[in-house]
Amino acid sequence: MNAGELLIFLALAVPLFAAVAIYAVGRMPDVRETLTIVACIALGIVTISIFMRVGAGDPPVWTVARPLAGLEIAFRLEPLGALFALMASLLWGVNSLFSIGYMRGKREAHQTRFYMCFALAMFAVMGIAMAANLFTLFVFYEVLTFSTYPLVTHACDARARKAGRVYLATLVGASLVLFLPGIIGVQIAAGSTAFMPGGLLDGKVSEGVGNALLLLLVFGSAKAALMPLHGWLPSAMVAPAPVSALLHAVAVVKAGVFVILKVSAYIFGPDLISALPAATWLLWVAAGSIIVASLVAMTKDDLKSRLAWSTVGQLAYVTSAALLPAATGLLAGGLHMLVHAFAKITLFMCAGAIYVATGASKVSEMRGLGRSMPIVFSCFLVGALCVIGLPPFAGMWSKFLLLNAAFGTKEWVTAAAMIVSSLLGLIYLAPVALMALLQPVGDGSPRAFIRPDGAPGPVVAAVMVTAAACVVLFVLADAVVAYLAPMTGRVR
Amino acid sequence: MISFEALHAAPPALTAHAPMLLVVGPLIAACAAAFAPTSRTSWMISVTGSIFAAWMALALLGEVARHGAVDYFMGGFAPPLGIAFHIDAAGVLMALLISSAGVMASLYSGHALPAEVRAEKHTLTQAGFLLCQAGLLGMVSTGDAFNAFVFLEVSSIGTYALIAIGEKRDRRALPAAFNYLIMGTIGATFYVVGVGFLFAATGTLNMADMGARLATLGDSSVVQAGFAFIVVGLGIKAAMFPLHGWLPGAYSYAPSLIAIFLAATATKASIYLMARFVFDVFPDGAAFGQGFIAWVLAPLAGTAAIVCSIQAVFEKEIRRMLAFSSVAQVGFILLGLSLATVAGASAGLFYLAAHALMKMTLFMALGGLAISIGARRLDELAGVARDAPWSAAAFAIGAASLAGVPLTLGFLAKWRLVAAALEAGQIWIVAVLAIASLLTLLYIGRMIEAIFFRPAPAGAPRAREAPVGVLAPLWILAGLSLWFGIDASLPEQLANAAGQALIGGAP
Amino acid sequence: MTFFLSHFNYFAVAVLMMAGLFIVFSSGNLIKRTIGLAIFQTATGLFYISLGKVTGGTAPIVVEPGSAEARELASRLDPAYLAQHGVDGVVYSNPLPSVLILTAIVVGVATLAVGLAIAVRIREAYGSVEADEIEVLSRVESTQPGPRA
Amino acid sequence: MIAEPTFFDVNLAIDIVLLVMLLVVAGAIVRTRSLLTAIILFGIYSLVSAVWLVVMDAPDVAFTEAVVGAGISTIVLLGAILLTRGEAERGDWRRLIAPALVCVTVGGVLIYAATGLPALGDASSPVNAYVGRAYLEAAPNDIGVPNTVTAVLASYRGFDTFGEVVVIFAAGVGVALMLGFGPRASLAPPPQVMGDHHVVLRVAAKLLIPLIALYALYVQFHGDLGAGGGFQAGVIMAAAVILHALVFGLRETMAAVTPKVARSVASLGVLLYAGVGVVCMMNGGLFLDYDYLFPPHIEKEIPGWLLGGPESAHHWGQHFGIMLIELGVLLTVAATMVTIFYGFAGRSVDDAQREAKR
Repeated sequence: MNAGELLIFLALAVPLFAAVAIYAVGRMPDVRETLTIVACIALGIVTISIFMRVGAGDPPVWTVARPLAGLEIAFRLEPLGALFALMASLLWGVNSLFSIGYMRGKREAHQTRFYMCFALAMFAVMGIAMAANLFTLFVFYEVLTFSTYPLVTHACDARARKAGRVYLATLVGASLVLFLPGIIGVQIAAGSTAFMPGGLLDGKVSEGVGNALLLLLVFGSAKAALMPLHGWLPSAMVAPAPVSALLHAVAVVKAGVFVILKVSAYIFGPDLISALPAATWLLWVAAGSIIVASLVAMTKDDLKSRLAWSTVGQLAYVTSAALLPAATGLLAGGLHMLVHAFAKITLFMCAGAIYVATGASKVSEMRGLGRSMPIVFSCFLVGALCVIGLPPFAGMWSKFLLLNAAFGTKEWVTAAAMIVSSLLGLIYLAPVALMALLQPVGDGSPRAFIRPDGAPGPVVAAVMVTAAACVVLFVLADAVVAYLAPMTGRVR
Repeated sequence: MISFEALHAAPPALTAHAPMLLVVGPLIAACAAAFAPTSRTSWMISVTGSIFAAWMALALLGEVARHGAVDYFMGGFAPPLGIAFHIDAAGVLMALLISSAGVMASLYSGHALPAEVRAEKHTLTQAGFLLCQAGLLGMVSTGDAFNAFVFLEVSSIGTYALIAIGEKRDRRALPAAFNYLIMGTIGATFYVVGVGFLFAATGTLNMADMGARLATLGDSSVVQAGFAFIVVGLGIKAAMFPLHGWLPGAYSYAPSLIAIFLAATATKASIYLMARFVFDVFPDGAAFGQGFIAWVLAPLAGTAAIVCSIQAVFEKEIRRMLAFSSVAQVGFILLGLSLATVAGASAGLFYLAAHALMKMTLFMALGGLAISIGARRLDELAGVARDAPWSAAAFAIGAASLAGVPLTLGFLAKWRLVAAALEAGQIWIVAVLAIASLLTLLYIGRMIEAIFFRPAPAGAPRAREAPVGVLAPLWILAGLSLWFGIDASLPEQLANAAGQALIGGAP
Repeated sequence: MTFFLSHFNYFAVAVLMMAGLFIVFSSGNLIKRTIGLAIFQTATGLFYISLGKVTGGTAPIVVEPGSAEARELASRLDPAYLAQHGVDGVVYSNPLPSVLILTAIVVGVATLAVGLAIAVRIREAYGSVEADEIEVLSRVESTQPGPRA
Repeated sequence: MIAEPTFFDVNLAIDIVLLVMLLVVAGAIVRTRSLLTAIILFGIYSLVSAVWLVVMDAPDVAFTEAVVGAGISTIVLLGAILLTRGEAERGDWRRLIAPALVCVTVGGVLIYAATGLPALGDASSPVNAYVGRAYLEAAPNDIGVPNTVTAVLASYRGFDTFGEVVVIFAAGVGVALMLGFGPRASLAPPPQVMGDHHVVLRVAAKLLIPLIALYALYVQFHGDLGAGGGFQAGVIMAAAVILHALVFGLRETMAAVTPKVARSVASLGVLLYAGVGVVCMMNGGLFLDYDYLFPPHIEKEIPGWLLGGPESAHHWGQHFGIMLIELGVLLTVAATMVTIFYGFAGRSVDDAQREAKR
């Protein structure tokens, strides 16, 4: 086992081992939580070294098994995957910090199962990020679905079970009925499912087959919540806040758009995507998704629900980026995936912090609350502006690149949808923080904390870290784009 | 790649007679078991007989890999005068499957039988089990159409009574067995009538000879009727939708030893025999046969896959759920075979083997879980995973494989089916498979939820973990499901050669 | 008419099979169903035997060539027919269907015995051999747990 | 055009008359609701078809049909209705529609196919001109027994017959599993009765039973030459035991031939059959290739008179092999029939209730 293989092994083994160990020490909360943090740090170190190696042009590769001829369990890193792995492992750390505060603050039940499933989900995310072919990716994609199911149904009540059923039915259903046949179709058309820079299918399929496969694979990746397969996401809001933060920022939805980016870049390749009419159809669907989601978000009073609908729209941005007939779209999509992850996790953790401190979950209950929780609401504002795409936050760059690509390829529908949705975002996201911070409530007394000392320390710390990242990424955006450049298949 | 050519499992003197010993070995063991003084002795005879058959099947595997199909002339008379055994790569696959299922089931029976069958009946139960096994092995190895009927009856007559002795635990076993007897006998008689028509048209009973003569004779009303009767007759035995009515009862109320063995093998042997008639005996390219496959067999198989999966979803008794699932899975296998391509046939046979493995695991695990608390309905199994974690874990593995979870054999089997269907351009089959797989997930989900995630109701009887004698074969099966899920080269190679033999005619 | 007469055996066999099947499917009484099954199986035997009949043939028990019996048999037949279809100067009916049907009859009686044995046990367990009553009585079972080991 | 032999028409007339009788009997079975009537009609059906089989030049089958259909089947059926109920319930006519449709469909396919079959008695049909004729030509030289049916049954297709014996054995196992165990009220010592009304029967039976057994042996060994063989002989042998049980009581018979012995003899018959095959195999032949039954050095030592003169020396293996396997058939069939009879005869309604309570 060489160094590259070892790194891949560790990236998978650390969270898996953490899951087992968390189960084993489940009766000792302190040990359990220490273990989680240690695992986060270890995984962070591993993903950073992977990230460095990929940047240095020496990507780790590992072929594990070959169940059938032409079907391999194999891993190979490329820039997008390395970035995804790094992002996920870092946010896992932040989210764990937040979870510890939140779960203890709310005295939730089944905490061991919660942490264990979190670790398992990370294991799956690592597998998805590093997969060398669609088959391996599919395997971990399913692991991710099943490992997050107990998180969605954490509350164990009827509403949670219903949400869980919708969650499983949509995700598993789409992956079996659409994604898997798509994968098998790729296997038959190309004799392999490996990710190839420049596109595996490029020049190997007719237009009809290419259209069919693109539709199957994009809709099959239902974790990306492209309409009409978005229903699971808002209903999964019954989960505790850390779960929402993980699902809607780090693991599940990002895995979905990651898959679409990978498929677009490495299975079809920019050239084939430009040639396929299905890509244009999907762009229209995505544009519709963006607008509808933004409009629905405006009508939601529940803060988490509003954020969820906003996520549906933002994911459609990345999907559009992946399908634009220009290689630069892929880079913009990668950057937006990263930026939105940091921004949205900030927003969700803020929502969680507000809930754990005051029990308020509706936007209308939060007027003037910012006076008592200035840090949390400031961070919320940072996240909101980042999502909307205003400077000096990283969201500006990704939206700029996206619009640039859309205009450059004369995809006016996409461009228009993005502009309109940003304006709508200004209406439904920014005022939440602004009203809480600026305007005192009628009788002047903000809602009392249900906890004596407000939000727990780890929760606030976590929120601050990610909010800061939104600013830092504003500076680093160019470096990220340069790092991702090889995925377009063009020689650097 | 594994080299089967180098496999010399038995000394040449035995290998030369392996096709016959494969069948006669268990038969002799059956007689010996009927003689046996104690239950223990008969169990040991049963295990020995099954292992002997498996050994002979292994010897044949090497032989077929080296020389192609093996022929054995009973009584030294060459066909068409004599009865010949004809075992090609597909036959070897079936023989290996049936005999190894026999080994597992007989190992399991050592501990399970006393709980389910009265002690004085043990020796005869083992004898009946060996007869059933020998009959199935004979069915897949013989090259003579009428001889196949005789072995069909050997296996069936043993089976009827074995199902009926499930009455000790559930008296519904009796009507179920009677119903199976009626339907099975009608099926077998239809088969004889069909063979009679082909005999009338060709004058021979040897299947290869029949095929050769039919190829020159062409189509006629006699041949068409023969085809119809054979397919319907074997379709009843194979539980082909809508002729499957007997199966849920037969599988649900039989003693678990029998349910395990039948679920793994009984319908499979009939499917294989039917496939041999459809592909080897009936003339290639006959419009009648092709139309039948495309417009009757495949749609019925697809309907079975969906309708019976739905029935399984709404069923309350857990063994009936598994039984309905078996009918649906027969639909999967037939869908693969109905593609009539080499890829389709090998995918179908691959699925057949995979399904045998996972259904055995499930029925065996259920035997371990349900017997100690006398559970029939799914809700009575709530929370048994806490009391019997090892059996429950094996059940979960079998269930995962049945549902087609990646990294299990079941996933690869489904993968190959879908790939074969796409290759043949049959998109609707892909759609049917996808929908049926979803339904499978639903009922598997119900089982797993009940066993693992639902708390046991207060005051419910506590399950006991199965003894080691049950857990050992159970975990061998579960382990194989996992191992083949990661490296399926062994079953794949067998299935590829078998599909080639079934469709291509060569080796 | 000639065609009808020369195929009468097959038509009769078809009707007998239908009668047997009809008893099996229409009767609710288990004993009667086994009788129907036996008729169905026997009819199959008649079908095979009809196939093996040879005009002017004798039972397939070899007659010593040249013996008085052989000459007597030969004298009844047209010499050209005899030369074409005879074996050593005698026309025999086909032995093969007889062999097959001997086996089938044995299988039939075996099935009958096992079927009736099960029917007797059903009567003992349910107090009835009528399919409808058994079905009603069986519904009780699905609502109660089985015996524990 | 083949000359139609003159007596054919007579034969055809008998054939048609018998078939019409069969149809009538079958129709009566369909209509009757009394199970006893149905069983008796079924016995008649078997006897008529046995006669028909003789007309069709199949005396072996006719013999078997007579002993099985009219004999054993009837006994078993009667035994079964004694333990159940004698009358079938009247069904609703609407429930006959679906079965009728199924039967009409099946019948339609059968008749459609029948129109394509060769005429009855066609000597050049594939069935009669190909393998069937080949047996007639090859058997005298290969096997050397006059009854070609026996030659095919025991040698060419000896493996089928082996399977058939196994089927019978399996039926014995099945019936024993169902009915063979548990206490029997009928096996308790008989109550003291005043006088013996059956003395004539007993004396007659004592005379008849050895005669029946002797006749069974005759049928057994005559099988090579004419109609008969192990199967028919086995059933007749079983009839001797059954007669003993009917006259002297089941308890006496079971003491003489215990159920365990009967089951063991049944499996012994199968073992004997298989053993012959294995011996052939060990001597260098294939399974059941009787030519290899005697190794050459032993074959030389066999005195000629034992198996018929030196001119048939090359058939000794076949002769002896057929004899042995027919013996195996006899043992299994007789013992299994006795086992089946014990199963049905040994029960009473009391036993049933006791069994249900266990």
